Amino acid sequence: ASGAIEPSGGPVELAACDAVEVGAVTRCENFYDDYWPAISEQMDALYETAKQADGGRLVIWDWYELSPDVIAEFNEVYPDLKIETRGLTYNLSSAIISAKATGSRNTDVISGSLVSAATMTDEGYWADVDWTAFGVPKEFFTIGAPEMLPDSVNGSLMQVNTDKVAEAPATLDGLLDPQYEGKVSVASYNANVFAGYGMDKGEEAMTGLIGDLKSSGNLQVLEDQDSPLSSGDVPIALGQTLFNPNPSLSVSPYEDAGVFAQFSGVNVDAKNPAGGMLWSLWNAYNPDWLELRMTDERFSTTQVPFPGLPTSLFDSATGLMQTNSSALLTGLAGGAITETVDTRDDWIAMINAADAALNG
Amino acid sequence: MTHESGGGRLVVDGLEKHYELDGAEVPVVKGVTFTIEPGTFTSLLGPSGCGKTTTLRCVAGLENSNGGEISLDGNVLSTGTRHVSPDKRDIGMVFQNYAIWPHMTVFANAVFPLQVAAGKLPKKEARKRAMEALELVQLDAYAHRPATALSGGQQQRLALARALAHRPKLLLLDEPLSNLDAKLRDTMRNELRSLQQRLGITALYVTHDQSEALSMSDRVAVMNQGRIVQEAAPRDLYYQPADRFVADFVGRVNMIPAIVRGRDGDGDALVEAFGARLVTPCPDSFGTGADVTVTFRPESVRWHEAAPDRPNLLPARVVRVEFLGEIVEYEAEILSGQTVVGTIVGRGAPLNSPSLHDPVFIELAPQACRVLAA
Amino acid sequence: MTHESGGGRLVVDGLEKHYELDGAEVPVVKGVTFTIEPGTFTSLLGPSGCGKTTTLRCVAGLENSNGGEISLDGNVLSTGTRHVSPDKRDIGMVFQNYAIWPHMTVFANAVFPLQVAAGKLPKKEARKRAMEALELVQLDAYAHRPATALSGGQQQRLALARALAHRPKLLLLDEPLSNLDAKLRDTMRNELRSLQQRLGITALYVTHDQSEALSMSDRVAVMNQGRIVQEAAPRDLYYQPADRFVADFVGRVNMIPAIVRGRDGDGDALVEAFGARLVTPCPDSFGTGADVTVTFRPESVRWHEAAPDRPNLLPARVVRVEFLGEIVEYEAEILSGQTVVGTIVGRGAPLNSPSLHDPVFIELAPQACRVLAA
Amino acid sequence: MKIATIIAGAVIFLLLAIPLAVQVITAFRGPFLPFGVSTAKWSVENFVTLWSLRDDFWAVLGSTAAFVGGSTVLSLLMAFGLAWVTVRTDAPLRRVISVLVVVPFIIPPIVKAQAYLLMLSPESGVLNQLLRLLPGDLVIDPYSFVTMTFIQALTNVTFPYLMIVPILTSMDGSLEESARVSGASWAKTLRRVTLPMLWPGLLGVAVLTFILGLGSLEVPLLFGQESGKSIFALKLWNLISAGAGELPQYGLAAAWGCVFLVITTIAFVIYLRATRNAERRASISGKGFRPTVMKLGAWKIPVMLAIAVFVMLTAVLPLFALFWSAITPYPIAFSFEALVTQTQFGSFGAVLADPEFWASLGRTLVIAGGSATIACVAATVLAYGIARARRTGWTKAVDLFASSSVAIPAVIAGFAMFLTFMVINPVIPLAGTIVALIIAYSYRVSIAYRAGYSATLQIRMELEEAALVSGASPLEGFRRIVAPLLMPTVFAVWIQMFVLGTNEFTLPAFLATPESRPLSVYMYAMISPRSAQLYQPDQGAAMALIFTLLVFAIGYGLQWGVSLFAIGRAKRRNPIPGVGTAEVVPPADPVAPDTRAVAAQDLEERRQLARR
Ligand SMILES: Nc1ncnc2c1ncn2[C@@H]1O[C@H](COP(=O)(O)OP(=O)(O)OP(=O)(O)O)[C@@H](O)[C@H]1O
Ligand SMILES: Nc1ncnc2c1ncn2[C@@H]1O[C@H](COP(=O)(O)OP(=O)(O)OP(=O)(O)O)[C@@H](O)[C@H]1O
Ligand SMILES: [Mg+2]
Ligand SMILES: [Mg+2]
Repeated sequence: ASGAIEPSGGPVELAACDAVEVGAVTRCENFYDDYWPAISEQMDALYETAKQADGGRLVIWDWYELSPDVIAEFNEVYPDLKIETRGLTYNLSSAIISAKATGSRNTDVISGSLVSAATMTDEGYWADVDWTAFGVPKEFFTIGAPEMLPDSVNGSLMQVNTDKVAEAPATLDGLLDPQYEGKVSVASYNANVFAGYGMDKGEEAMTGLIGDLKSSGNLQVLEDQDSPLSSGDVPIALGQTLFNPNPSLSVSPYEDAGVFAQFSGVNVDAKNPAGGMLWSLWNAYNPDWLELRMTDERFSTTQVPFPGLPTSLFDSATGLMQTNSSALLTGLAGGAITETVDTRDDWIAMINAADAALNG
Repeated sequence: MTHESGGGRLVVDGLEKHYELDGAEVPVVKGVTFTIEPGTFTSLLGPSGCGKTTTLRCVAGLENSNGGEISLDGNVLSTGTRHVSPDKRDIGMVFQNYAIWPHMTVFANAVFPLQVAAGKLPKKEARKRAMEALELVQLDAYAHRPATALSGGQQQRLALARALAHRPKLLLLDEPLSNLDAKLRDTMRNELRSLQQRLGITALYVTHDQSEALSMSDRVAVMNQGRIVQEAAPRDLYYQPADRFVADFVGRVNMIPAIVRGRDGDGDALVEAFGARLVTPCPDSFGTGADVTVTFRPESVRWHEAAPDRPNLLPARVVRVEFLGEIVEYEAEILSGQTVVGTIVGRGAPLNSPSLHDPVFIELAPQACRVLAA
Repeated sequence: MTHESGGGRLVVDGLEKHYELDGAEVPVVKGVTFTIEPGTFTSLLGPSGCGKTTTLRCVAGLENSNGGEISLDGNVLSTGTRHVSPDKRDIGMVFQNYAIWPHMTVFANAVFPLQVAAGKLPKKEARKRAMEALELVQLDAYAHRPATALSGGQQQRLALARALAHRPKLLLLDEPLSNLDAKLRDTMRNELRSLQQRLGITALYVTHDQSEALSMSDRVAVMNQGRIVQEAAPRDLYYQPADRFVADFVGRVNMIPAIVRGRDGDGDALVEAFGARLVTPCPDSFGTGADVTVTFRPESVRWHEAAPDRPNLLPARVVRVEFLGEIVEYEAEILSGQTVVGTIVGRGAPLNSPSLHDPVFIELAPQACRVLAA
Repeated sequence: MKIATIIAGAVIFLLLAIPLAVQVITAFRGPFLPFGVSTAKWSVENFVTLWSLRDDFWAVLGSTAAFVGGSTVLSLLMAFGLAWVTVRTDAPLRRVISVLVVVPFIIPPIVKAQAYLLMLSPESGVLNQLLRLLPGDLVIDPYSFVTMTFIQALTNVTFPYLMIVPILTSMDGSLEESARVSGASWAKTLRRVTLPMLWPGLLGVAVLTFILGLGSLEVPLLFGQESGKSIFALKLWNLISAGAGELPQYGLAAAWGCVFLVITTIAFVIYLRATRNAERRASISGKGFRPTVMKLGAWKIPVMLAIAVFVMLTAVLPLFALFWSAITPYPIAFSFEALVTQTQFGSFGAVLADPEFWASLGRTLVIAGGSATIACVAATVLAYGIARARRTGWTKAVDLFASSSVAIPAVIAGFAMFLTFMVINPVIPLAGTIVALIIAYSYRVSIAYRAGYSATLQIRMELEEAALVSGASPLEGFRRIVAPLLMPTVFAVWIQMFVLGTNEFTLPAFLATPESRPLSVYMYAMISPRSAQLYQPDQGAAMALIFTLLVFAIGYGLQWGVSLFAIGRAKRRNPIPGVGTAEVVPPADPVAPDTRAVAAQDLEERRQLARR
């Protein structure tokens, strides 16, 4: 229904992409020079529409709650939109479907990876938006679908407390080494750190590995991996996030780690579709915002901006983001396995198999 | 002090009350009828469970009767079907366990009935009357104490003041003294009675203590199993009990089963009890051969070492002698094996009492005996 | 039945007990000394709060005394510092509120002391003895009921059976009858006393009811404010009270303040009370001019319409007449404004009693008076 | 009066019946939400699925029984011991102990669990560091089933403690004394008389503690990812957290919930039986009642030592772990070196400067206060009506129903409420609002109902009847006599529910949004790495400490204020002209055992008074 939003002044004429392949992703080094001005213009128009829709209210449900700092950054550019946020860890799809079923105000923006948003995709919740008509390079849409705007990637890394462990192994198999007994942790909901291994080596090998890791006592399933990682009690964390300013922590990619592109888009049930588009574009590509994300500790997450953006952006990273993004990009460039529309269901099956092995 | 409650005339006519117990209706009060004249003091006396409290509560309106009529000064308070609610009956009530409101001061307790009354008094007037009621029971000095800081007797007095504060026509009292200890009970008994007389209020008093009923009342109604078995002035009740139940319940009594054998010249009967022959006054309704019970009070029993030449002497053996202070009580076993209780009173009592195991003669003066149906 | 508890000799010597209250030590028992001979029945009589229960609990070992010695048959149970624990004292105790264990049957209650005793009995023997104890109090037929299904009197009997089951040397009783109603109290009093005599057990009985103490005891110790003020046989206590407190507490008494004015030929004193002159026996210790109190019991007061030619006559006016059944009680106001209470007893009582407001003469027979320190 | 009773009854009915009905319906409808989804239809599919998972089911039953049963037994033992020491012995510092026991009750369980986690870390945990100082190679594995059970027991001690104290206080000491003079030693008396006497009451406490344990998610969530994953609460939580590419299995979760409801209902019936028995037994204790105090003598030292260890484990060390976490910039092991070089106190200031802290604190107070008020008012009015009504089948049914929420574990209640608000949202849009939370928290109404019921029974009828014959209408009698007399109980329960409300985590975990979230959830967001950019462990810990202090102050402050007020009221009353004031003498006897129902708070209050 909301596909109705048209680019102001007709579809944008796209420039030619100065392309570099980064693993499965195509990078346009000339993005900010040749694409961004047009996108920016479209965004101004979207802002005007969004202000009128639903009284300027913009509802954003995400897997994580947006921190007030992020909202403040957005409002600095677009002050007249009032953002209402909810973090719905592992329940986002259900909340969106429930809201539609019960008729309550739904989110304007939906987001997730191909896997995590699978239900939303299957139930047809991505509004039919042609992002290329708003100036986004068509090279960005190689992994997902046209209505899904790629905004970032994340993937599985190993975090290491270097006080306790000099260096993390480069493979998951390496974790079987007796020296890591009781030293590796994973969260119960993070079975996907093994899925890449499974996609490469087969399900049996993967479940075997998980079984071995657990039975050897090397791997522990923990709800809170961060405290023991930081204090050194469990010095290696798989798939753990990186918010911890402890200088002893470092991060490294490992072989067969999956990398997952993250998308955002507009909910078919949105009350403020223009606002949804505006948010998605701003969050994914706005250079000032991304620069801040790469440098300001307050905004560091495991997610790294979409690798399709110019190298210069990634070069500007400092601190935690620098470690994190270089590890991820190294992994991606080194052939990390990435999920695509075609392989989505295999991934889902693989993750569930890993989940069963880990938690069953 | 100007406290004129004045009394009302209470008429209870054919009162019936059932309770539901395990699905069945159990009658508890069965056609109780009595009248209390204005300003008099009537006691309901009876053993535990006979329905005294239930009757009183029906009069108060705390229970709805199932039949019969209750009226006060001609105003019908209750029929089997319509009931005036308790707050509109113009009565005062004193409960067995004081029922003093523990969260209030003495004064607040006393002034409460004046504050909630339908035709509300001005604050000042209410305050004045409450203080009057407290003065009446000599609690005015304690007005500002928390009510719980009173002793048992004081609490009972406060309950009385509270019941009188709104100058009701009828005062109901349910065993108000039974929770007090002996000395205090005596004092309160006197206080209560003189207060009632002073105010001229009509009082209905429930008790199972015969000496309380006898000493305080103008009239006593003896209840048994939901019925009134005798209603009379205290002395009549004591000396002319209507039946064995009353005789036994009101004061202590010796009872000997006997058979009427004939009459002597004075119209007194000759009865045979365990072989012995006794002379005793006897209503004409008992003919020769009738099974009767001869009753006599312990205080009218006399004992002798040797038999004097008088009628009604029973040889006996003393089996118990008990010194109770004012009274010495003894028990003597007559030939039939039954025992007779006698008391000796006064300064000389210990000297005049028999010794344990002594053979004695027990004298029952004919005029002290009373013959009742067996 | 073969139940030979037998009694022990209890010696309490200089018992002291303090309680801590708001940080301060409050003495409650202050040097109590008494001896109970084997097989006798002694009562501790005194007003509420005088320390009776505390004394008893010290004997039982439920409180640790702060001084003095307690011994039973020569075994020291307690000194101010060392205390034998209650379970090793060989005593039985009956509590005021029965303290029947509600989660057990009647039998289980009775057999408990036999099961927990140090030298454990064989099961059969314990069972036999428990049943004997229950028989003793006529509860054998109820052995398998839950203890809660007993009436008040039965519970009290069970408490007694339990206290006797292990055949202790000493039986302690703390107001065991005060929760029972009047009729039941009389019955239980007789039962208790005859049982104690039958078993020959030593008994220490705590009560604030003088008639209980007088009727049951071989000896009575009157306590006041933590001290024993008089210890004597019941009759001596009643007729020769040591002081005003005892006279007043044990039985009812009239007290008139007076001044000794001289002696007559018999050695009796002439005292002056409110202008009137009375003749009364008087200990020599009171010299002329001493302030004294003349005491006499209500039952020794006699009244006359006209003054006979006898000493000790006081003109008075009757202010109260109360019919109590067995007794008629009257109150007469003498010239001083003080009132004297008199009682009249027996069948003729109502006829022999004065009428309200009548002027009368009150006679106090000299031998009925007793002079005590003012 | 009658109308008020009916309204109160209706409120309680709505609070309890609708969520349960929604849950049962959900269990019998398709896999997702009960209404509005095209695939939903009536079926027993969820139960079939449940049956197909029966191995899993038995594992859950076994594991839950071991965990909840074990922790219940442990916490009862500890609570009984503590209550015994504070009520029935002459142990020194009893007042202090009874306050310290209450401390863990105030810390939100999720934070408490986190504190235990910090305290128990094998290397860096302060407890394990302490143990390492001792000879022997003692290290506690925080993630073992036994540790988890033990921690659950420790976190739950306060609740049974608060319930056992009045039971012990009100037991007639002469029952034990008569056993002593019958020749039974202390031990025998305890075994043969005291415990059997208290048994029904203790059974009631045990059942309530069990149900409470069944419903609490926190400890299994943090400690049980491996050893405790079959524990019911965590299982339910995982079922409604969707797997990869799937929707949460609400229907299946509801079916699970239904099965466990059957189990708790059985426990609940046991509880009702037990308390009824307890009431009957309590009724025979007569006057002359005085609590006996046991002289500890030589036992004083071991007893105090045991208590010291307990207080260390439940109050001192967890609070220290939180404090350490608050003053370090990121989680590090305690060491003196770190103490010197790493500590910073900025987190406290940051918390106090955080507007979201104040906002969620405000919401917490509103939600906890509002729900406690609703529950207490409705429950008291209904309890009064039922306790005073003639016992018929109908009143018995109402009584049973109003008591029933003690049988509903918080997880189930939270989940059922969540479903309910979703279902009614199109008509009454409450989902995610503070009102929804207030309603949800009020589901604990049965606690207040039971207390109000027994408190009403303790108020002798004569007190009301005296008001009636004094000329007061029934409503006036209730207002002026009953209400003030019930006040102490109601207030005690209110405080208890208020504190429960302030640290409630399970319910808002299902129901809250950032706009309506209470502090416990915000705090958890701060200390859980899962919450991405909100993760600030130092501030979370600081917040927990500040919050604990605050609730402690509010709870005790209110009690103190109320007792002051109660004393003051009699004194402040205007003297009546012409009447000298007689000095106030304390009553000679302790004011009857009537007042004893007023739970532990009453005791607390008297202690407050004594301290003044
Ligand atoms: N609410 C009730 N429901 C059922 N039965 C009752 C109720 N109240 C009283 N009864 C029964 O009614 C009978 C009379 O009770 P009532 O209280 O009037 O006796 P009472 O004469 O006052 O006795 P007491 O001297 O013991 O107070 C008793 O058998 C009692 O058990
Ligand atoms: N545990 C206690 N702590 C402090 N004071 C106490 C304690 N027990 C009793 N007292 C006080 O000691 C005094 C004597 O008490 P005790 O119980 O011995 O009196 P009593 O003679 O048995 O009285 P009663 O006839 O009322 O039972 C009373 O003033 C009482 O208040
Ligand atoms: Mg009665
Ligand atoms: Mg006593």
